[in-house]
Amino acid sequence: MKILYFAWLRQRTGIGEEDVSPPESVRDVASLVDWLKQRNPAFAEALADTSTLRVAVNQEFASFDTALNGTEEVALFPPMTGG
Amino acid sequence: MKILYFAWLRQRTGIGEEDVSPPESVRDVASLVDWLKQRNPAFAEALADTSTLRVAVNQEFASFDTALNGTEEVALFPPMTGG
Amino acid sequence: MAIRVQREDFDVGAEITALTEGNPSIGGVTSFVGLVRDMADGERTSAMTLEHYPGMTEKMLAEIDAEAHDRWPLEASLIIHRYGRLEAGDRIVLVIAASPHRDAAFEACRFLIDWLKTKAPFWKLEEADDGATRWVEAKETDDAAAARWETNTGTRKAG
Amino acid sequence: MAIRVQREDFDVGAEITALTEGNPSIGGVTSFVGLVRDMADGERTSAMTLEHYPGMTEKMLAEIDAEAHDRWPLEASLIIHRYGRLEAGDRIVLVIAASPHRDAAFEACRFLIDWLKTKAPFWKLEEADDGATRWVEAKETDDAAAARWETNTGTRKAG
Repeated sequence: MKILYFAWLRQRTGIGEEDVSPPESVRDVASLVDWLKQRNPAFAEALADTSTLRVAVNQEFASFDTALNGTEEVALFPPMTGG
Repeated sequence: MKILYFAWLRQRTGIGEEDVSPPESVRDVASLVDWLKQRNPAFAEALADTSTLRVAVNQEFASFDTALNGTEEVALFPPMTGG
Repeated sequence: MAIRVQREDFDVGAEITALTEGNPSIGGVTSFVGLVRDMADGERTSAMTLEHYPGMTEKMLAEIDAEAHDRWPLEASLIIHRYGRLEAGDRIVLVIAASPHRDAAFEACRFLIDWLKTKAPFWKLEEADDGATRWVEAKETDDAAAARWETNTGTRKAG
Repeated sequence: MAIRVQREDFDVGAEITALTEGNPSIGGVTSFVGLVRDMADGERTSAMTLEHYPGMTEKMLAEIDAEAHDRWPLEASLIIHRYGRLEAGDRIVLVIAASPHRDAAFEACRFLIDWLKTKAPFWKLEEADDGATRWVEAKETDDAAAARWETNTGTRKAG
């Protein structure tokens, strides 16, 4: 599964993109985020406030209860500020 | 007094601009138009339907009861269609 | 803050650049270009001639422009209106409004084009393919569009 | 009907001409250009870097554009959004909507810019004069502007 981080999430995690193989218990976005957080303190901190977190699964906006099968491209980012 | 005619008023009267010296009885736009009409049939016809007539006095929109002192530039034209 | 009434065509990009260059407090620029359509009111037209009232045109456009600056926080604005004979596809009018914020830029630009359609002394003579000409009639929809911008200032009655 | 996400600057006049040339059924073209301001939220900024999500950006802009064409009778449209480092006064974004009628051109253009502010995956990192950087926070006013365009389709409840 490919995970992308943008804006201050990329800066705080120190990673723009990574390939991960989460355990089978990770079946939706919420459990993926929980799993990413417990890996190290930088991720735990960056992903602490889920109210400011936006998610896209396979380049479509998604929510925390969006189901995952382990093969998706998941992107985590703050609210967008383009235009 | 300088009178200007635009669009189909110019075409129907056959005149774009003329200098006139109306009698003293012409004290407002309404009496000016009446006076212009009685001069010849082309004007009588062109100015017959006053509901489609718009007026400017000294390059400001005016109405039929706008007073005149005989020195103004008066323009008569149909509703505008620019833009 | 600038008004031009001219026969010549204009360059939209160059005008926007000239208006915004050197003013980094501008965040948004809205522009509108009006073009001669080949079809008007269901009639096929090949060209038109725009007649105007020299002197009054510039005066009215300047008044409309000043009103836009009174109503919105504009950093710059431009109105160019052409006259003379124009063919289908030709540019007729350009309105640009520049502001720190996009809301003001959009509203002022639309106000300017809506308002000049009813307040600027221009008249269109359309030519059909067969050479027949007809004066374009004022549209009620244009009056309605302009009326949206009317304020209640001074019309309120006492009592 | 065209989307471009690029580092390079763009030429507004050339884009409007390219979009309208050879289509005399277009009567009005509204365009919006967003520029880097030297002042944002009361802070003096000298530059910014726009980060985006390659792939998803193009996809979202194409979806927004398709929705504008569903809603309004557009003859042509264009969205160009830049990314990378931009300085005060630089152009960021261009939106053009062309239609037979000016109402549709204005509304579609504003819909596109309002909507892409909340739907297109871009993030701005501002640089202050002293070199300090900060991520721009999403504005509630932008959400409100986008929300105006939400239709009630599908949200009505039975009973």
